[in-house]
Amino acid sequence: MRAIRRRDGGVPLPLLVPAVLGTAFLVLPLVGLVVRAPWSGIAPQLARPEVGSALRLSLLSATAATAASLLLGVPIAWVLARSRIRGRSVLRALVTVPLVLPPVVGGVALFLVLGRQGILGRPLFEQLGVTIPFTTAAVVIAETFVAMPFLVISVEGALRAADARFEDAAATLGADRWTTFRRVTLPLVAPGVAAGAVLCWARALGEFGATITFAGNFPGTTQTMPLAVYLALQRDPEAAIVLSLVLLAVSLGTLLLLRDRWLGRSTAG
Amino acid sequence: MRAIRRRDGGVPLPLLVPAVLGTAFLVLPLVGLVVRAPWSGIAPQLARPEVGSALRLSLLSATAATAASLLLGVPIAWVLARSRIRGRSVLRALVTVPLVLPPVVGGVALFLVLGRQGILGRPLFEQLGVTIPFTTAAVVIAETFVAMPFLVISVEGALRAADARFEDAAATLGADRWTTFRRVTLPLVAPGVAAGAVLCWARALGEFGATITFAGNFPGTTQTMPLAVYLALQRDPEAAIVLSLVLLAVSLGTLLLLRDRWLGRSTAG
Amino acid sequence: AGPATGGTGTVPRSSDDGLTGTVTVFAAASLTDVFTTLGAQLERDNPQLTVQFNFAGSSALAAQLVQGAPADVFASANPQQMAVVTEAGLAAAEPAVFAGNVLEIAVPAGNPAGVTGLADFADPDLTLALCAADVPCGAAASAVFADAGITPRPDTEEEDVKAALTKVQLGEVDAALVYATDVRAAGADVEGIPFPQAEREVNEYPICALAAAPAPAGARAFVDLVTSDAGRSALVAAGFRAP
Amino acid sequence: MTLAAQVVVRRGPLTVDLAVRVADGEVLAVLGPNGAGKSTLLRVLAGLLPLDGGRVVVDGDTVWDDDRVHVPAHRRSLGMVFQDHLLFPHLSITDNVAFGLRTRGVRRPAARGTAQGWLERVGLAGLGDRRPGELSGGQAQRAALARALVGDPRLLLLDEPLSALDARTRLTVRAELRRHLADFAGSAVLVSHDPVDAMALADRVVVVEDGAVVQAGTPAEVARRPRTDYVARLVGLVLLPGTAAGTTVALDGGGAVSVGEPASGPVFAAIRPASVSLYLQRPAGSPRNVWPARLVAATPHGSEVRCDLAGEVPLTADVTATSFAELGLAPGADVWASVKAADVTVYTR
Amino acid sequence: MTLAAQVVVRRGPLTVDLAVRVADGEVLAVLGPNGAGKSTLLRVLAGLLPLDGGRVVVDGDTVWDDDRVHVPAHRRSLGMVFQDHLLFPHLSITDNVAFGLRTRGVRRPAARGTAQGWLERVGLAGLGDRRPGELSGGQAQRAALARALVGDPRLLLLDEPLSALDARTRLTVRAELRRHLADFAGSAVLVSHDPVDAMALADRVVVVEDGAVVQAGTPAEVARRPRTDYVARLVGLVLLPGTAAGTTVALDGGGAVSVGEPASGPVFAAIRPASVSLYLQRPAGSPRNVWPARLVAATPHGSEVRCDLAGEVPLTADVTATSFAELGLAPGADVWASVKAADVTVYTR
Ligand SMILES: Nc1ncnc2c1ncn2[C@@H]1O[C@H](COP(=O)(O)OP(=O)(O)OP(=O)(O)O)[C@@H](O)[C@H]1O
Ligand SMILES: Nc1ncnc2c1ncn2[C@@H]1O[C@H](COP(=O)(O)OP(=O)(O)OP(=O)(O)O)[C@@H](O)[C@H]1O
Ligand SMILES: [Mg+2]
Ligand SMILES: [Mg+2]
Repeated sequence: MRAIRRRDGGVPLPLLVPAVLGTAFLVLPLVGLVVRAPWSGIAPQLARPEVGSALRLSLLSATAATAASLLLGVPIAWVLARSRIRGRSVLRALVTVPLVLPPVVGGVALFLVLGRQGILGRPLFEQLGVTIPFTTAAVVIAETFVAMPFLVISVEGALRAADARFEDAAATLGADRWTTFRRVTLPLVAPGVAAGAVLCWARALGEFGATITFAGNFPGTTQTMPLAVYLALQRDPEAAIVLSLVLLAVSLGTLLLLRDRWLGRSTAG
Repeated sequence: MRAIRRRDGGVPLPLLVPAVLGTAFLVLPLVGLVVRAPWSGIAPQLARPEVGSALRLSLLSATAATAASLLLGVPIAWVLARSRIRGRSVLRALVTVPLVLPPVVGGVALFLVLGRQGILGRPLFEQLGVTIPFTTAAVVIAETFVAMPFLVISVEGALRAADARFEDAAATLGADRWTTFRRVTLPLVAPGVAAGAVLCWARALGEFGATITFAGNFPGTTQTMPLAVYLALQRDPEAAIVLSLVLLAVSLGTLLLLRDRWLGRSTAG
Repeated sequence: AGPATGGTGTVPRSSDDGLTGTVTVFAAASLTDVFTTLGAQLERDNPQLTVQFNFAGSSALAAQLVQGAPADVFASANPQQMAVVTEAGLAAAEPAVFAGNVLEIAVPAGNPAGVTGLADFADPDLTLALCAADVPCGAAASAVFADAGITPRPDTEEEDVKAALTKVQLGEVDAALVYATDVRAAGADVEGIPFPQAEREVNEYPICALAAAPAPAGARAFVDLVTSDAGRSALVAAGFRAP
Repeated sequence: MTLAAQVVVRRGPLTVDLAVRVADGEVLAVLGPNGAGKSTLLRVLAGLLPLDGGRVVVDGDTVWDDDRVHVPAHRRSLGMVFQDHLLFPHLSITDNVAFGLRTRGVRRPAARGTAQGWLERVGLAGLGDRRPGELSGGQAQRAALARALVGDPRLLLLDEPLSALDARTRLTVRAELRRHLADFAGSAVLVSHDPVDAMALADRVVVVEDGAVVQAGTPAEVARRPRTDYVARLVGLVLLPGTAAGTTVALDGGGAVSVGEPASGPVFAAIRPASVSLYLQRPAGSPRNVWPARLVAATPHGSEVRCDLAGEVPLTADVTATSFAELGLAPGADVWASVKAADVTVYTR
Repeated sequence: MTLAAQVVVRRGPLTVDLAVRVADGEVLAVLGPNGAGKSTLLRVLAGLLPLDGGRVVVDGDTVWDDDRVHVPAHRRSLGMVFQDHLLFPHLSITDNVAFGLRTRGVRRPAARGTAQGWLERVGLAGLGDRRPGELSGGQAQRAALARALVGDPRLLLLDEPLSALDARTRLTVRAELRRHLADFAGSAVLVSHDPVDAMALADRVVVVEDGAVVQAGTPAEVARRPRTDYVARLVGLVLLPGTAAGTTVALDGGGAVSVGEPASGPVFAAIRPASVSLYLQRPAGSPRNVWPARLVAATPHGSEVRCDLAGEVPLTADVTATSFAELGLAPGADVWASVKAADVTVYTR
């Protein structure tokens, strides 16, 4: 028995090596971007008013899309993981499909439903005079469509891993399934929901194809950061990199606020 | 006490309503696509040889990217959830960032590292004559870069939700941390890993921006389905819809193979 | 006012001061700089008028218009996507070609591979990017190569010009065939090599006011400005050809 | 409430097929060896496990019937202690105990107040703010008991509620539970391995083995006249089945026992280990039952030693530690065992 | 192996500060009330919980020392039964039991074979292919015990390994465990609430209360001369602290007891409940200790009734159910209690 130092981190080698490689793989390109960024030209880029409004719009719409996804997606995940409804695997496959759809086609598909000629969009326009495309609402809808499946799948995984016997215990204490869901199931799978919400938010923040198709690219109303980056790429690729770095910095800041304790149970020991 | 029917599915209303709404929101656009698709013209589209090769390449590269993500991403998730290494929240934020990066910028970032002029790519090219961009390997790399964070975050969520005391029990039985990981932790969080792999695979299958930027678009080598769809969109939007539906059908078929039992513990009761 | 409500809600009317309201222009992304300048000029001339742009790929814009997007003007980077719109009966008048664009060979600064002309695109040892045949610049490239009797050996068939150009800027391809305006916009990282066959395949940019325009007067004013001499000189300054 | 259940559940190779009946206000103890189906029965009574046959009737209404009727657990007025506690890990102990009140509409401060009262009663005052993970095993079990009792449910289902408690705490908690059950309008079903719990708390006892009821009755009846070896050992008797003719019982396993009261036909003869005496030589006294035996195991408990004997008649003897030492006994020793005929109870099988 | 540990761990408001020492081949029982720190001690000994002070020394080598040395659990040769079993839910029972062998390099068929042998020994033959979720509570506990014992670890840490077993199984598993511990070269630490387990299995006993050792010794010593109220109740005695002068002990709580053997200074007087007799009128016989008392609780167990008495001298009496009924006793009744002086044990504090 050789005595080793305590609190050595204790990451076994077969995990440490791929973890380091994987981290390098994900982080090195970012380092490349940061190194190559035209730092001298950054100030004028940031001073442009569209940048501020695009950033604000991006954060707002990604957050709204995450909220909408939580509201609609967590119940879907619950149905997939806990209900005895038939055809759950078909349902799961269907709600996963928007992940695979090229986002531009996703935008077209949204038009087919919510556009002025769309299944729901036409009566909405003709009866109420409401049009959805090309509004900020359309941005949120496009982002929700693309990002919600990430939330659904993560939360379903978390629900399946959670011990369902606590729900039995809640039932014996008089909690109906809804109360059980709110007071027991949801708190138990909170780390999984948090992970899903992070994925959903990040995906919504980076959304481009469906947004530019369904919501257009109007500064101040529908031009999110990825759209601004796209336009900058047309004009001045270095500016595009600067804008991406701004987006990165903001999302990094937000993610850093997600400290361990928000993500639930901490490390062993 | 009113007697109600058993096996009624038993989905409480506050969950059923949003679940139905959410499902409609995700599925209706697909229905729109299916309805609007030019079914008469579908046969000639499918007969084109590029479609077959693009589909094959998409499936192969998405699967390879998922395998690579599992290999590198699960260890990262373990480090985030279990190790006592400092700066874990910074690490988490950093590996999440590729989610937010506009994919085109992600492609640029990959060039900066692995391109002919890149940090690692240049020595690779100059010493060994190996170039990565414009090869199938580049497709896999681009997809892995974009999709791996989804796996990392889902698996971390699953690890945090898992009961770490089973790992204590394994330690008392002589299992070192690596054995414990393989034989206890990984099987326990299998549903979370499965969910993460689904997300990762689907995201890789739909990847467009980073692939076109870093790997280019050459039929047979680097042209995946999303690229084919995008090109078709320029020429003939209806053909693009048909191609997307082909992609959807294939991924739907694959996801349907993921029956409940693959996803681990089943429903309550 | 948002673009949609602005488009549908406020009906602009002519007054002695000039135009009022909001005119919404759907324009190809490659026109971003020139049109932004022209729009500002129109706003200066008509203080009550707001010009707002929706810049995206021409095909995306055409799809949006077909889906009933409320717009006043459509400026396409190629006649095909304009045809999508006119065939749907959305144009208010016959589209007018307001600019042209020709291909140029783009090489990284300093031309490290020593590319001299179109013939180098047949060299299998070079890393080369072309546009895919489905997009206008690719179609033009095919025509140019057919014309010159060269079989190109590209490593990648890009979806749009910018993707090809990005690779040149990063030095990842030795040469690409792109539009002259793109070479101009890319700045110092990219050098352009013009070639004679290019002039025979001029890519035309059509513009038209739309039938359902919420602000027809403003639409007309913008189209007039773009096709005016002032518009033309701004376009030429950005590297476009006069029609 | 009154409860009448006929429960048929298949569990792997075992089929649990039990009928139980609990009168209004009655406490029924369910005893039985590991894997007999006790927890399964409680889960069915709670409405958590579907029946493969039979039905559960509460106050005349069928609440669970194979595939047709099912009143879910949360619609019944239940309190349940699970064998592994299942305290909600994300709630404090107080909130765990208050949970049942909250779901029944009590406001938070009132519910927490009541919960704290219960925590005091089970000896957990001051631990209310902890999470379940921060309790010891016995503390967690008491919290689970408090959580089940709070709110006076009409049916209590207690699965070994005292097994993790230390001897002293068990006395006080058992007393608290007895006080509660005495005042309590509802009915209770208690699973336990400790016959003292059953005797102290239950009005009636049901003994379950291999999924079937093998004996039922008042605690005293069961303790006096056990009908299976398991029950006999539980209440500290040695059970010898045989056939009686007058004051002699011919044992099924061979040998015979003289008994005090005459009987006839198939009977059980029951012997208390304390009434078995051990000698090194054959005793020449009044006891009519004298057998040679070999000491196979000796377990000290308290001031006595429990001696397991093998021989024609398998017996267990309790002798004082002093005489055990004086006789110089050790496992493997050959001894003579004797029992007075008057000390052998006999009753029909 | 020999184990010497000085363990200091802060657990909320409680500081566990214990010294234990286990000789080679010795079995140490740790007794104590809920929350005393028994499980905490085992977790520290296993290397799963960091020390706030002190050290753990195994065979002369320090294996855990505050912040400096730490040999992780998997490098020691351990077998542990956790209070809540912690069987791996994704493995069959056989694979659970075989786990420790597999990690030590035994090939799968051999490991499974050995595991099946152990499952038979704990009475789980035939259940090896089930998942832990498909076992009853007692079956799961036996599987956990088999998992800890397999592979003959050098240190066994058993946290209430028999608590969920039914009375009969407990006898056989306890016997099996005793046989194993007797043959066993390593050392063992056993936590239990059942004094019989401790008496039957342990060479030495340590009693822990509130994180500190209050008594240590052989099982017989502890049983004969308990030093705290908790231990006294555990071994079934009533403990009265007082000051002796000759054959009279003036009790700290008031009153006096006559004892058989003269003593002096601070002493404990210990009385067995069975030697306390109850009367409705003041008895006029030989016993020198006669006190008026009120019956506060009566718990039947077996053929006897345990009576808790309040009065100047707090006592517990065991009377037969027959005489309890003949006296017509009920809680609240006023009685006279008497004990012969010779039945009172006295020993220095
Ligand atoms: N999910 C399951 N699938 C198959 N068999 C099961 C399952 N759960 C329990 N069993 C088996 O059913 C039988 C009854 O189990 P149950 O838990 O009711 O026993 P119990 O009487 O409570 O025992 P204990 O005293 O050990 O708690 C046991 O033999 C057990 O192995
Ligand atoms: N994680 C924790 N944080 C704070 N306090 C804890 C924690 N775990 C246990 N405790 C407290 O430490 C004390 C000792 O707990 P431990 O589990 O060692 O008791 P125990 O002697 O095993 O009791 P039992 O017989 O009930 O199992 C208890 O008072 C308990 O409430
Ligand atoms: Mg049970
Ligand atoms: Mg404990």
